[in-house]
Amino acid sequence: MTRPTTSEMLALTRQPLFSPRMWAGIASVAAVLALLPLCNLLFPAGHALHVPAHTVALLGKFMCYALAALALDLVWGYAGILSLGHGIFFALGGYAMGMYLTRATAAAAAQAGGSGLPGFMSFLGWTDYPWYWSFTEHFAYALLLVVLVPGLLAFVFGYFAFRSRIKGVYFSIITQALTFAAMLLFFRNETGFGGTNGFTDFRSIWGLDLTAPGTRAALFWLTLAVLLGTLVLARALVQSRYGRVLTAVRDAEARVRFIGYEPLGFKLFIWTLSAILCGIAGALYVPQVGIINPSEMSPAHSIEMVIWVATGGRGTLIGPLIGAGVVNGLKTWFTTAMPEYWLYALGALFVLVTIFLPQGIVGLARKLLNRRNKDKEQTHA
Amino acid sequence: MRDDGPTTLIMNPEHELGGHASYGRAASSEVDTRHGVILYLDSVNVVFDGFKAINNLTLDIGVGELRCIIGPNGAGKTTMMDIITGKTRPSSGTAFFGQNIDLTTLSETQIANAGIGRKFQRPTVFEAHSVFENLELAMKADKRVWPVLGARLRGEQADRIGEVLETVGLSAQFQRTAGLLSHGQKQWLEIGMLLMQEPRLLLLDEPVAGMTDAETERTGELFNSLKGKHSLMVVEHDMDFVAQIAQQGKVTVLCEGSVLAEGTMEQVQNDERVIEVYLGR
Amino acid sequence: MNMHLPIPHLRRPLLRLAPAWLAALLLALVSLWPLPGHAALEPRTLAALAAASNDERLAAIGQLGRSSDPQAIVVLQALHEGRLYADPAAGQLWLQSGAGDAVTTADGTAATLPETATRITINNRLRRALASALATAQLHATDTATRLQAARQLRHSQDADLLPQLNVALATEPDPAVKKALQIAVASLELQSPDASTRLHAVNLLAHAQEASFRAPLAAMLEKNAEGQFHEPDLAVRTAAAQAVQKLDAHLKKIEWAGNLFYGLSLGSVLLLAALGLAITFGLMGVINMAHGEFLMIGAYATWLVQLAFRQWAPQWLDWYVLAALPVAFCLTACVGMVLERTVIRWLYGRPLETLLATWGISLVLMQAVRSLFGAQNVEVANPGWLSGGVEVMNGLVLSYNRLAIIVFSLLVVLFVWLLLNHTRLGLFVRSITQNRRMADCVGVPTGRIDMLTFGLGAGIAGLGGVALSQLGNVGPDLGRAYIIDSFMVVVLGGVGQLAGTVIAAFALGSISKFMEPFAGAVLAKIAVLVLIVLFIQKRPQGLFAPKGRSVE
Amino acid sequence: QDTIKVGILHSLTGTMAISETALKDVALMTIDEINASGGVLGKKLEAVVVDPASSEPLFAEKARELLAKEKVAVVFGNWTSASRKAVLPVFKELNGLLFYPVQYEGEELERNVFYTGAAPNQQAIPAVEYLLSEDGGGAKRFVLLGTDYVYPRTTNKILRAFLHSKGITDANIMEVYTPFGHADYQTIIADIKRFAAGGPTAVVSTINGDSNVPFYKELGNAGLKATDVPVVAFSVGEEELRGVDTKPLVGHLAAWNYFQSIDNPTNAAFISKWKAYAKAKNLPKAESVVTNDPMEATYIGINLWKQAVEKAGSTEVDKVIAAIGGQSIASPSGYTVKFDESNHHLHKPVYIGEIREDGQFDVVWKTDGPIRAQPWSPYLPGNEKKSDKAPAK
Amino acid sequence: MLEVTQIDQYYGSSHTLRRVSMNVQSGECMALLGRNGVGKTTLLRCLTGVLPVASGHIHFDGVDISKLPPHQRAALGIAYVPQGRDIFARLTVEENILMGMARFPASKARHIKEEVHELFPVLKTMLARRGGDLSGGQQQQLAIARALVAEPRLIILDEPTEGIQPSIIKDIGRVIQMLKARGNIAILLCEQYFDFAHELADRFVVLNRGEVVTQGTHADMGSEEVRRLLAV
Ligand SMILES: Nc1ncnc2c1ncn2[C@@H]1O[C@H](COP(=O)(O)OP(=O)(O)OP(=O)(O)O)[C@@H](O)[C@H]1O
Ligand SMILES: Nc1ncnc2c1ncn2[C@@H]1O[C@H](COP(=O)(O)OP(=O)(O)OP(=O)(O)O)[C@@H](O)[C@H]1O
Ligand SMILES: [Mg+2]
Ligand SMILES: [Mg+2]
Repeated sequence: MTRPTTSEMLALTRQPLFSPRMWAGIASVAAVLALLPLCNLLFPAGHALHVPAHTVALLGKFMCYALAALALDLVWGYAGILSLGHGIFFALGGYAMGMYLTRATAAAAAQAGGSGLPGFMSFLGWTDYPWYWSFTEHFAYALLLVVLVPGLLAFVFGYFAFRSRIKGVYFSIITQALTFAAMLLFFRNETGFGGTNGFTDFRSIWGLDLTAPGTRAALFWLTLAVLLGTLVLARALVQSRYGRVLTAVRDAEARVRFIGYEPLGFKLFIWTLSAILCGIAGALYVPQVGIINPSEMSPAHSIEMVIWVATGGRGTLIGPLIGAGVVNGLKTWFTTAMPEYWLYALGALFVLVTIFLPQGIVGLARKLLNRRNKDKEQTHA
Repeated sequence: MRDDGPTTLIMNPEHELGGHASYGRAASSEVDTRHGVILYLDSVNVVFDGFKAINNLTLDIGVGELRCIIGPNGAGKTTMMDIITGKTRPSSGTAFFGQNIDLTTLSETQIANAGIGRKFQRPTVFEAHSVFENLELAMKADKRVWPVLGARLRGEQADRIGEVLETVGLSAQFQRTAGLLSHGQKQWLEIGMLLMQEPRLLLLDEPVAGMTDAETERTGELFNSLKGKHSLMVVEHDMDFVAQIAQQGKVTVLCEGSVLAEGTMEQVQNDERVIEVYLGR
Repeated sequence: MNMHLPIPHLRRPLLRLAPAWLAALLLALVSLWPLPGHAALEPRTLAALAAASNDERLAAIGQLGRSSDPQAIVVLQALHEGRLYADPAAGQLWLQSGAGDAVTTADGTAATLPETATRITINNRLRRALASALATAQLHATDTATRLQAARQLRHSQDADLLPQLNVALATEPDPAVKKALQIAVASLELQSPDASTRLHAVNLLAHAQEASFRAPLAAMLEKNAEGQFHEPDLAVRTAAAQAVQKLDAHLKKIEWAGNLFYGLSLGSVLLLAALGLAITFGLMGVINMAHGEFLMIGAYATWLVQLAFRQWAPQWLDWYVLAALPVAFCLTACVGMVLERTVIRWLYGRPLETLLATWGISLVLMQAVRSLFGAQNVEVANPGWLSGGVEVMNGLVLSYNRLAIIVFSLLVVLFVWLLLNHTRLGLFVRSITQNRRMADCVGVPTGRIDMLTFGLGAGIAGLGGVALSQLGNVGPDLGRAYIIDSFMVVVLGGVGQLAGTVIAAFALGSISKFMEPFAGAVLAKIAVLVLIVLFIQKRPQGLFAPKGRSVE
Repeated sequence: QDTIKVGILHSLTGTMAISETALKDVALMTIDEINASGGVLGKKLEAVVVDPASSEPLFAEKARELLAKEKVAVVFGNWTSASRKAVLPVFKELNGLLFYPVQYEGEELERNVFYTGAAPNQQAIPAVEYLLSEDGGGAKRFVLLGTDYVYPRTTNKILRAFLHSKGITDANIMEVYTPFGHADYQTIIADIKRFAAGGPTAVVSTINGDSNVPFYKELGNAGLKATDVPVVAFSVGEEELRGVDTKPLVGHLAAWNYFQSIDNPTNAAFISKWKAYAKAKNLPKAESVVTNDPMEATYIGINLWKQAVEKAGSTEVDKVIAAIGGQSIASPSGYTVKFDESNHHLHKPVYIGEIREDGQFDVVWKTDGPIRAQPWSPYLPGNEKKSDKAPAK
Repeated sequence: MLEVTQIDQYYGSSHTLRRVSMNVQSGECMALLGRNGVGKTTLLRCLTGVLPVASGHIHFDGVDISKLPPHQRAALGIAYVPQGRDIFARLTVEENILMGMARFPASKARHIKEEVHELFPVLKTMLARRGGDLSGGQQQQLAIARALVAEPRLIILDEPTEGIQPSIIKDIGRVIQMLKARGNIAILLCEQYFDFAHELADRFVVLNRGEVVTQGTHADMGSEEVRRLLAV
């Protein structure tokens, strides 16, 4: 038996974040994405290289979904915590941003003679913003809320749930209950978040006109940057020892305790991080899509997020990104191309993916790659 | 082929017991073993829906001692380990680690960090991780979230993993996924993990089940080499193995949840009651 | 211009607002052609039934109600049931018989309905007057039940003109129950009597009637008017009224409490039926079955189809279609379930989370399939006669028959499932397969077949649930989505794989919601229940009936 | 380019499909009809149907797609207020044109939107007025029952103010809300019963979609008849009643601007066209299709748009908007309805109908003629300042 | 009775069994020996049908069973005591034993034979306890009992003595002797405990790296060659 050398073993733990090929892939996709808004800005409509604005808007939205999917994959793929309620974090982040945007709109309207309150508030007969809206006119504070509100909720909820050792479907179902309850709460007008209609009709962000192509491009690039940053961070995280402890917790939580790790903290960290990322995704989503309402908290929406991850390949980081893109892309395409039959196509897709691609799309890609590599090796040999 | 055998495991001074403050946040104070005893169990009882699994069990283990525990199936040996490691709470009685650490109030994690390591009766390893990662995870270190987040494997730590890999004979498999190991290999891996933890007290539940005779013997040598520096509690049904490691040390026979007999291997082997309930004729 | 609308199944012309000229003409014509034979039914009165002004028609109805002619009731009844036609051209009224298409003139001679005749429509105000009039006319019916019905009906009448007739009826009434009802009706009118002792007598009578509707007039007596004077001048009457109100309030509290209990049980049984199938497919087999809701839906659509079939081929048995729907729904959903199991689910055992994805896909397909087949709209499932209406208990609490039936039915289904799982080997095999599929196979359990049967059973039970749900709510493609979350909550709250847990959780959730609803409102109650579930799971992380022992870690 | 693209933005899947699918079909039928009679400005209309799947963000996305990618001249669509609010910014940004066919809560007036459904004063207020009248039962107490979202809340707020103006005090008003999809009305009906014991009571229901069936079933089984406590509903029409056993509902009311049972030649033609279309296209349950108010509103909306385009001589949005005010058409409701010159709403007649056993309505009351919409309800404080002219660009 | 010819098995790309051939006759006990990880358990799993074979054939009573699913093999009378016990953890001990009779019709599988209780008296006292609660050794006894009640014609035992107290090991030895004596059961015993195997086996095969390296009769078992193959 040959004993592995120290350096061999160290090399094993200090793998590069991504393989060079992966880096190249990510970089090229990112570059293409980054160019799209430029093509939109620089080339006039009708030019061969012109990218229509709605395509940019669409991809911006997909990237927000991808970010949420990535966040979900961190907890589901690596910590085995299936959340059927991640929509709540997405929505809370979105609402935090929406509050800022709504106030900006209301303030602009006030200059034109409006009451300075959003319509739904004046309608309720309120004369001033309720306390929980304080300071939301400041962008920085809104950003803080984007991180803090989902993070805090996740922390508190997670702390009690993980402390009670709630696991598996029990956890999944209470997250579902949580988001469902929140949705009902936000449906109410009195809650002060615009009821079913939610927030819409945003005009400006940070003094910039939201409908201006330049602002849109900036938001797009910001989303792309956050997405890439998160991908790298997530990769670093799951490759670290922390990541390994996490997967150990996923596979054998009790055993982990006996070697001296307390799973509570490990789960709580990733859970809170995931919620925050999801909140950021929501915050990026709102100005680009132009609406946030309680339907984002509907259980079905959270289930859809899970499905993006599963379709792409859970526990793979790249998978959720692809899954979110593919599922939503198909949905966009189908709902126009075959508005009455698209559910069959989408439903069938989900069934087929689970049966034939247990590791999702990424799993399939890996299989194909492996086969090709093997073929190559064989031809070399 | 290895020629230095288990001796590679002899710890370098840095790993010496008590050399470091305990890492885990659990043990606020170092375990106090001034009386020379590392584990006290005093009139412990465990009842499972009316069934008395442990019945007024009193037992103590000295520092550096290797104690063999034998006893019929269902005598309560595994349950006793469950109590020591915090998996099961006793209905009554006390369990102390050293003089100062009350095990009945601590969580599994705290107990592990206080310095008690355990190998389970059925080998339980992290199946999705490689052999190497299993050992790395078990390695003695600060196991709280923030330190782990920043942790990187240092050269000497890798060396140590290499040593243990060799000791348990899994060097060639170090990159393999643990779930794919055979039963016996998993047993070895778990022993390796236990060694990585560098606990003061090792609890070993049937460590040689599923090993070949040759391997059993090697395991015996390994345990003998640990004796003195660590305290060990070994549960086994393989009498030859028990005889090999017990040597002149004490062997405790549990039966129906309490101590039936105690003494050297020779004494208990000739005890009529032990033959009656356990060894058979 | 009058258009004849081409609605094939409607033989009679669609009605419309009778223009004023039409009524005037009718009036004139009717007076020209006196109705032969029945002097008692004045043509003028009859004609007024089709008048443009509702006041005129009300007066006519009142007159007919007091008329002693038996044909008056027939006419009123026809009007009430929308079977009375008028024809401006002929100046004549026609009655369509209740059963078929036979048509008579107002005096009862057979005739044919002319094309130009239009149905006389009524509104709620007339309907109310008609009910009163019919009741008055029926005070002397030979059938005791009819008389009782009539007396009850008149309890709420405010029409003081009725007093003499009521008193006549009271004097001749032999049946004590009817008598009591009549007394109460009289008393409610006598509250307005100028005579204090009459009023006192009335108040005392009403105090025992234990009926909510008398609270308002009694309480009004205790109030002061603008000048600071009591509406009821007499002190004794006031004291009696105060006592009566108190008594009534106590009774109302009791009813409310009993009501909540019943509503809770009823909601619980609905939740139970919705969740029971899931308790098998998810609880026992470990399939996170997102298509469960669609199984419920299929069951409900099966009910609808059976109803259609009965309407088509066996209208005389229509009332029993629900019973026939049970086996049909069970088999249909079970078949769908088994097909899905064999084609999709069976590849996914041991990968529970993937089942979520696949069954979600299935649910989308099933939902859209129903939309394509039967349209996106709800379909109509009627309660059969024996499941319509309810029985009134405690003088004010109505227990509707469909809900009572569903409570009983849910318990029967639970019993059935319990027997099947605990007294056949199926249950043992199913449990063994979920615990260790490979070993179960090795000891000789035909895992494939058992899986298929069990999934079919779970689906079939969901189908039965669908039949029950169709009797309460809408039947549409989205039916399943409305119940899927609740179903999962129930199963998880009870403890996955624990039948008893599911039952208890369902009833507990039902009762908690219903006891909370009166003071929190439906929305907050729902939110509160969800939050309670979250909190409860903290206390019992494995549900109500957590599995115990070494093997669960 | 020899066709004019027209967007149809109705949910064909998801919870709203139940109501919106029929509107899509009516729109297609109307477009077919227009094409058959020569199209608009000599060009054929080409319908672009998309499915926003009952999801508001998807509504916004699809609206953008229709306007920016498909470059449609006009969009007919939306049902819920939330979805309308979601697409508004898109229509404003891209200067599109939306025809919205459903009765709604008002409090909105947008340059790019034309409302062919009723504002509250064209539906809710007349209905309550009727209930207060002797013929309507002279109700003294009111239950305002709704699903907990914006439309019911707003409508009820307006109604409460209106009732106050009629001398009905808060003690005689009970306001109850249920969550979406609520299916258990036992408690609420018991409460209504108790409340109704205090005097003549009427229920004003703004219950949404799927909850209606369980509500009416429970109502019938609890023995509350229309003669005891009439219920007037604002979102129950012929289409919804197709899914209900109507026998126990006879006498309950609905207020709309159109009923299928209204007898006039235009309506007869409309109905028969629809039936023929349903049969020809093999729509599910084609033999029993019905028409209803939003369908009629869709139908006249498309026709009015056509007229405006022809008047403007162009499909350009700005020109069409300028041309549309004052356009009128003989509608199936029996009147010639016209677009107001300034407020983007139609002048519509109001009918109150009582449910019949066959699922149709008997009209029991109606306004003398079309009435003008008040998008900003005068019963809400603060609205007096608001201009009821649609804003200019 | 059992005839294994040239079977191959792969875990992914690793070739675990290489052209393994062996046979077991009725009334004899065949010992399967080998170091850790050589593929013993894998071979047994192939025989029970848990793992598919890539090539080669398995004949049982002359019937080719290499493609049958496990429950059909069980129906033919193959019982299996797996390594790691595989007790149904949340079924009671009684139900666990009844599961052993799953291949019989329900009417034949209501009661547990007294024989089993005599052999493993502890189980009798624990019939109502959950299988998963038992101690390791008790579970092993339960697994053996479960296999015995199936009245098998071939019983496959994967390290049956693991974790069992010495006296009961002796009992199990006696049971195997008794089964052998009946003459109508074939026994395939995979065992690390050499002395135990030696005592019972009529014949043996030794596996190494998935290959049969030696085989022989009881007499050859103590040979130096065998010992070398089993040493580390
Ligand atoms: N959670 C539990 N519920 C019920 N009984 C239990 C539970 N845990 C253990 N027991 C019982 O307690 C007794 C002691 O079990 P334990 O596992 O400690 O025995 P052991 O001495 O380790 O035996 P072995 O040598 O067979 O491993 C056994 O009879 C077992 O059935
Ligand atoms: N599921 C699996 N996938 C891949 N390799 C596996 C798998 N299971 C076992 N192996 C490998 O196959 C080889 C044979 O394993 P097997 O379990 O058959 O060994 P064994 O002879 O029974 O050993 P032991 O005596 O330890 O039980 C081992 O090297 C093991 O690591
Ligand atoms: Mg043990
Ligand atoms: Mg093995």
